[in-house]
Amino acid sequence: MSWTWFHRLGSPPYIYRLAQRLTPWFAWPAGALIIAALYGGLVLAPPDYLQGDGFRIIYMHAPSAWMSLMVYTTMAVAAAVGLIWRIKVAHAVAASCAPVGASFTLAALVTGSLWGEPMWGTWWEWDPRLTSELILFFLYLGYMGLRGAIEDTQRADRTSAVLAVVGVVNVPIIHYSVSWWNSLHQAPSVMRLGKPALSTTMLAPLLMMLLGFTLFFVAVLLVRLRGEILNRERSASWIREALGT
Amino acid sequence: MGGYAAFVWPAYAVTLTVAVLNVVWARRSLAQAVEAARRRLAAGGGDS
Amino acid sequence: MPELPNPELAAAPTAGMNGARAAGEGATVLEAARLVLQRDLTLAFRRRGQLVQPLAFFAIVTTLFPLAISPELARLREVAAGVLWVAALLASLLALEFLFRDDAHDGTLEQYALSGQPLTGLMFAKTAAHWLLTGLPLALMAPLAALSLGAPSASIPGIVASVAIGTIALSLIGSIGAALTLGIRRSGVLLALLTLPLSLPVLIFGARASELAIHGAPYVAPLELLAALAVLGVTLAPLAAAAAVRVSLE
Amino acid sequence: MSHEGLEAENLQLWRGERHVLRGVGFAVPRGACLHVAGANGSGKTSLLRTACGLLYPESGRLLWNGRDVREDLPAFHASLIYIGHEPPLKADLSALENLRYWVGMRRRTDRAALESALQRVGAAAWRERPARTLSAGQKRRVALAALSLALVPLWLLDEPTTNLDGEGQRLVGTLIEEQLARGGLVLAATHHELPVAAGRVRRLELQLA
Repeated sequence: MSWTWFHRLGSPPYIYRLAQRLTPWFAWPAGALIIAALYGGLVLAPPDYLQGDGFRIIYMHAPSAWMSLMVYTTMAVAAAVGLIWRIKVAHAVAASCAPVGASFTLAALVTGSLWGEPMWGTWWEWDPRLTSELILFFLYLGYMGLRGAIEDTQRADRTSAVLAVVGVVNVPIIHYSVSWWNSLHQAPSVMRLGKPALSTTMLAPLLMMLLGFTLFFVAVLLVRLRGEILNRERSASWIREALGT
Repeated sequence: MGGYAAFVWPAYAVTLTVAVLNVVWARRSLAQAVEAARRRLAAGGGDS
Repeated sequence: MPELPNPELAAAPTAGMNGARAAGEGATVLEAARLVLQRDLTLAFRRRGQLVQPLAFFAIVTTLFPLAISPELARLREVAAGVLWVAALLASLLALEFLFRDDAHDGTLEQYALSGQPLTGLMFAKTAAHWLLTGLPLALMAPLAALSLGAPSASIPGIVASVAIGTIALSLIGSIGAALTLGIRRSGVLLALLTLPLSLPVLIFGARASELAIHGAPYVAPLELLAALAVLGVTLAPLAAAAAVRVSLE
Repeated sequence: MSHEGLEAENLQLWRGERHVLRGVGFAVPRGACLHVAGANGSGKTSLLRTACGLLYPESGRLLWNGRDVREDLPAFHASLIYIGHEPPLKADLSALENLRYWVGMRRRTDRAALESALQRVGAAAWRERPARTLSAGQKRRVALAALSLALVPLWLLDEPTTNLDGEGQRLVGTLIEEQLARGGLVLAATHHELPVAAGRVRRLELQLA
């Protein structure tokens, strides 16, 4: 099997230019969707019959939590591709993912806590989903810590790629074990951080927000990707061309 | 916000701040990479 | 075939010229893995001090809890399983730093990678040695710690089994972390940051099995989950460790 | 049509920001020795580590008997032995034990073979001593014993004569010549002269980056 074919597919100059061209196509729809969803979520959607206006936190919490997992998965897939076929661009994608994912994981934790206080009467509940989210945050921290500890970019790429793949295999196991553990210790009176029964006017903004955040992630990824590609590129001729100097 | 303002607004503020920061960080990291690449070119490092 | 380095007698290299290993000539993976295991055990017994350290650490940590909480055995019994497992987790983490460090330093890892043997098999052997030297002694020491924390003597088999099986999984997960942090100076904290989140399921199932054993309840279910983790680790962890070691040699 | 031997084409290697190998190529047929020369820091060690498949070049190819070594790395590794600056010896093991574990990973050996190899490199007297107590030259000699026992076609030697006395250096020369005589290949990186008859040696001069 010839791996030069993949190399052409992962050709840095091509991807660099493509990323540059595609960014606005993701950024503008993302912005429009998020603003529309904010309006829908904060104004149009009626208060929940049980949680009142408190349920509106879902429009921030759920997309953040979705981002945390989706970004990690993207990162692990990119890392695996980079590891197996030695494609620099794939490593650049993985490297671009981590800070985005980590920051949204943190947002999911904070919004979960802000949601928990009025619903559970406590800032932190060892709810399985919040606990898994916390572990995911630690996985991100470990990934970024490992990258930061290795100076050589190529070695950092390949070492952290192994970790990302190991991590993604572990995420479902961790989630399962935490749910299992929680089901043993769950006090029956505590209300689960739940999906309220969502009507269409409530659901539509949520779906728009999820899509908006996803497009937003792609846009941010494309911008970061260009930087990461430049950092990995040694050939002067196309850098000169890409920078227009 | 029916008594939930103290929780809803911070949640929105935190998440949207994270989103905005991501844009800022991404642009900054790209700018830094471009700067570093320019410096490499000027130093004559790299070749075709 | 005599193996004298004498050129007249050495017809073997010509046979091996094309990379093919003639039967009775090259060592099999199993033979190579056995040598790795044997070498690590021999080395450990020549440096007994390093062997004892994690065990002493385990003993000290389990002693801290009665002092910090209360000497009442009834209260200690409530937290015994958790204390035991957190201490075991930290003790096995402590031993990880030695797993590849010397081999990386003196060039042994390089020879492993260039031996023509699958590195995955050799990593498995190294991890097995690590478990025999830390996990197994910890499992044998766990009853002492458990008894001092108020666990009934009937709970001993469950506790030993859970620690023995759990530390297999911990050694395997740890081998990945140790391989990933090769070549990083002052890697101790990073190693913990990488390894502990991945060890969480082991902690959960292990502590649960011990807890059930202490309460005299059937503990087979979490033990089976623990065994499943160990099996999964056996199949996947050496692969990841081998990949990480190869990267560290680049 | 495949060529017997080791061939490298246009190897480009970067270490961090340093461009270490700039289009290095060579061809070593069976029975030939390549002397990789060059000043400190010119990439001799990097070239050897690339040639044995530890380092991945940015571009370029490495062919063993006409086939890209990446196609079957374990088979390639099974047919080579690499000895770096420091022989990979465990301080707490004796010379004999070290040799047994080192060579035993690759092929079956027995005590007699190990002992006669150690005898040949002049290690008989101190073969039971832990490597910790050996001098740098004595450790090198243990590595030479491993070399003679490995029975592989390709030798990659980094500074093989360092720390050796005159007799030890001649021994290196004899071992290399024996290897060449039975159709083996040797890549040796050193800034000294190789103690081998000049006619058998090709020279590759690496320039300082």
